[in-house]
Amino acid sequence: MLLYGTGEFPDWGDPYSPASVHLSNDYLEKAFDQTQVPNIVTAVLADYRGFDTMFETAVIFTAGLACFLLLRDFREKEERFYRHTATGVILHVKDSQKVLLVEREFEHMDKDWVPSDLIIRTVCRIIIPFIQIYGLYVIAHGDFSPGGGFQGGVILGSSLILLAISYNLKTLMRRVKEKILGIYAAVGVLIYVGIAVICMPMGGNFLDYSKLAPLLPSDPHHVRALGMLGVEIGVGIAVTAVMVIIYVNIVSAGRHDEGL
Amino acid sequence: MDNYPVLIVVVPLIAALLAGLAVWVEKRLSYPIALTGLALSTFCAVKVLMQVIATGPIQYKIAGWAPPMGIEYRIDLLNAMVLVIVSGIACLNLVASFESVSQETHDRTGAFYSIYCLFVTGLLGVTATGDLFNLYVLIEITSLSSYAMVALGDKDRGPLASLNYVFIGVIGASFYLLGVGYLYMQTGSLNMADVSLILAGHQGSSTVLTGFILCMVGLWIKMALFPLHVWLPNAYSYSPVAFSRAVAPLMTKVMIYVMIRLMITVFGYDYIFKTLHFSDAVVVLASIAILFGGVMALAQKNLKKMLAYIIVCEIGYMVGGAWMGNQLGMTGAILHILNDALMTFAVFLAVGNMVYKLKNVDLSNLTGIFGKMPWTMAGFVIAAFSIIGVPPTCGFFSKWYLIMAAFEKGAYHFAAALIISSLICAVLFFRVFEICFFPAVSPDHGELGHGESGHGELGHGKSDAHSPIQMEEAPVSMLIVSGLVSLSLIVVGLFSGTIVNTIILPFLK
Amino acid sequence: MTDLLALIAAKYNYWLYVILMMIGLYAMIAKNNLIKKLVGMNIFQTAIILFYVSIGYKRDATLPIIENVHGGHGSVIHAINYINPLPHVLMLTAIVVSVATFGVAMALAVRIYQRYQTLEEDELRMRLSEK
Amino acid sequence: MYWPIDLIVLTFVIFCAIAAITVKDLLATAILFGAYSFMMCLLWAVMGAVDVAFTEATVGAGVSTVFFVAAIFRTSRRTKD
Repeated sequence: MLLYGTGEFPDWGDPYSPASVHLSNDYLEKAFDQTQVPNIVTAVLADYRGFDTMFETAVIFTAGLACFLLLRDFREKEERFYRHTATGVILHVKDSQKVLLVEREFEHMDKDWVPSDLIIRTVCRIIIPFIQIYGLYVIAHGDFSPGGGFQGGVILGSSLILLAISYNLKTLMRRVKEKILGIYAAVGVLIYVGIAVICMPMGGNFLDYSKLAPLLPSDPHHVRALGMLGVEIGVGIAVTAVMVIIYVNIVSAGRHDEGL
Repeated sequence: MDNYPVLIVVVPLIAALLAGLAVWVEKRLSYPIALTGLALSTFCAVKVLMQVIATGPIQYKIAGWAPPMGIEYRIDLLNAMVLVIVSGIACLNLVASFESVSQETHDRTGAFYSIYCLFVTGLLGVTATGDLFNLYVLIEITSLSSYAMVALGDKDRGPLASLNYVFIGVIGASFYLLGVGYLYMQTGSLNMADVSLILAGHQGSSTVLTGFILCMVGLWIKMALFPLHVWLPNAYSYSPVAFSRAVAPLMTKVMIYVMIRLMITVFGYDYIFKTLHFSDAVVVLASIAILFGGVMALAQKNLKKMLAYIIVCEIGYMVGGAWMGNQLGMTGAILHILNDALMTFAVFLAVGNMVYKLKNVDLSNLTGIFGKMPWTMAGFVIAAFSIIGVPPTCGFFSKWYLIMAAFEKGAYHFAAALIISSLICAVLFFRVFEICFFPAVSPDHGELGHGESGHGELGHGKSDAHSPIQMEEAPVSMLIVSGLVSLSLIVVGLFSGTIVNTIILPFLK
Repeated sequence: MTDLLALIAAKYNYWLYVILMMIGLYAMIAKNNLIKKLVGMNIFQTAIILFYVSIGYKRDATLPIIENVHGGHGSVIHAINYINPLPHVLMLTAIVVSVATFGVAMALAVRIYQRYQTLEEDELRMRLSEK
Repeated sequence: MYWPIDLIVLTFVIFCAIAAITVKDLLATAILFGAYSFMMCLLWAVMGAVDVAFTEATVGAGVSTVFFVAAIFRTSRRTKD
């Protein structure tokens, strides 16, 4: 039946097929003038169809919340965890010693545990900051090149996951508290919704960035682009937090103590 | 303020986010935040309904872009009615579920409220939107949150039921998305009004036909029409009560609304009933669904599961009515969305009260409950009468329209199925009444043994503790909501003529 | 015969999407392991994304990012030179939705495994009927 | 678009898809699935959907695979089909 429908498809790549003529030309020809954003995909994503993207972020938030709700298991909070936080007072100075301490305690907790390689660890420690900078770049530069809040958020999230994989889960959870993650996930989406809602008392419709002009210290011509940037940052924060939440909950089956 | 249409959807979203924040800051705040959000949303919905009745359809351009480029909300009478139903029922349910949520989800109540608000946001957004793709995104929000909540229910079977629901739900949503893709390919637009304008010139195209069938199949999976219903009974009966009370009346009805919206607004009567020739087949399918739902309901031992099969049966009513192809049928189907939402809600409220007290609603466990929970059972009886279709209650009127439509069309099998299923429902509910009315025969509880062994033992101990008959009512908030909704069944029944004349007939014109 | 070949050659992307979708659907229906089913689900979703991206493609057109942003301000943008951006936007959303679903489904799988110590469907059914 | 490359990528996509659902080791499934996503991403990049390709590279080949491995770590590698 699917193939039956294929029979009348316009040829692949036909520039005059209805799909590429009706609406897309409007987007292509007007988007830059109206929004000052050269990447039309971002322009359409965050402005013309910004409402979709808002709910897309809500979907992500839902997923994080769902994973938390399904797997999080508060029962077995071990005292070990506190001991770790106690050792982690000094940062960066005695890094190797701190790691050694963690390792010794880990061996009796987790029977699948394998000593991790020094090379992997060092390399990861060096590249993680670069990955994070790249993630930030992708978020901020989404207007001009491929990328945007979502991709950048995923990159940031995966840099944190890499930290968990190369060291261990506790190292990650010590640096990024669960509470912080939960709050960031909600705040990220709230930034998006907040920007959208502020447009209403300013006299516009929901999400109408152009009405933000009086609030922003810049050329009113660029105000839509700035609005999109704000929104992308919100998306980035939410996605980063949610990716880590999902990973942490799955890998430790909700205990947040041991895991890959 | 002309921002009401979007506020209906956005306020619950903000409430969900704030409730999600409150999980980490101050747990007790989640419930009031969620309640306020839903109440505000109901207020906006009522405002919008009144405005629509007064001045005709409202169009709201999101982000200020003109429709085919931006997303628009277009609220007409049908939308506005469904919005009021959804937000009202969601809000009332939240009022009733404070106790049962803290009983069932322990340390995670805050997250539960947050995800509940997201669920409602999704349903409201699906109803309000005028954009095909936006609809898909919102359907996904709804489904994701319901996957999570189904899994929270029964410790043993909840996750498995939920995972099966995920598979089938994803197939359904993907079919819908694919159908939208076919339409987009033919028209180049995603706005419903715009698409329907362009489609008028492509009546015979096979791409449009495929797109139409894919959309419909996707929605049928989501609403659990007969051969595609397998996920529904398990998912509904293993979920926590607070959630099944919301999902049972709302989810399927909203999907039926979407189907009617696509049929009327996007494809149009002419295309469906004149160009295509399978509307009769769909009516036959609906008749089978009705009979099958009824028969399966008879075979169930658990009250919740029995009601889940009755939902399968009710879906048959509405699909059949909508595909009948005449005005009476459509009127009946739309009126039945309202009525069925209310009566399913009423009956699930009563069941929720029972679950709160008894934990386990196998039929064998319900003996003598009339004496213990008279108010709950009064609500249950009214709701049951409405489902059977006894005249003063609202269930009667929509069935009347549906039967008239079937006779007008000459679809006697559908009329027969309707009548038979009403009889089956009557038998079913009187059996339940009988069990509930008479107290357990003797202290030895010999008749409890034939329940499912594990559950039976549990129920056994429970009813032993309460064997002297005494009032064991559910909390007052639950009772008040239950009474209110049961009352509304009769009120809506008495005013159904008004509803049809002010809302449904002007819409169908 | 040549007609058919021409048809396939002109639309091979659509054929590919149908094939992938069937693979995904087959895995979801016929496989016994829940994680395999999840893979099938993901393949199914990617097939649909492929379909949308194929709709958007235009021959001899470039990426939907406007060139010469700063220099050529007065120049007219010809839509025919750029690929249709709308399907890309839709698919970004769809990918996000699919990864969200995937995450939740994985969480469910872990829950099921915790409870039953297996992910094979027939064994699960056996455990359920034992009770 | 240079057609031999295209053909190779297409073949790989289908090959990876079939392999991912047939191998009997779930960890191998995870890796093959990552490869499948990556091939898909190449295909989309060729078709000019750079944003989609970028997302698929980060999500499909990156994070999904990690979730996958995490879930397998918590469950089991063994499967009967």
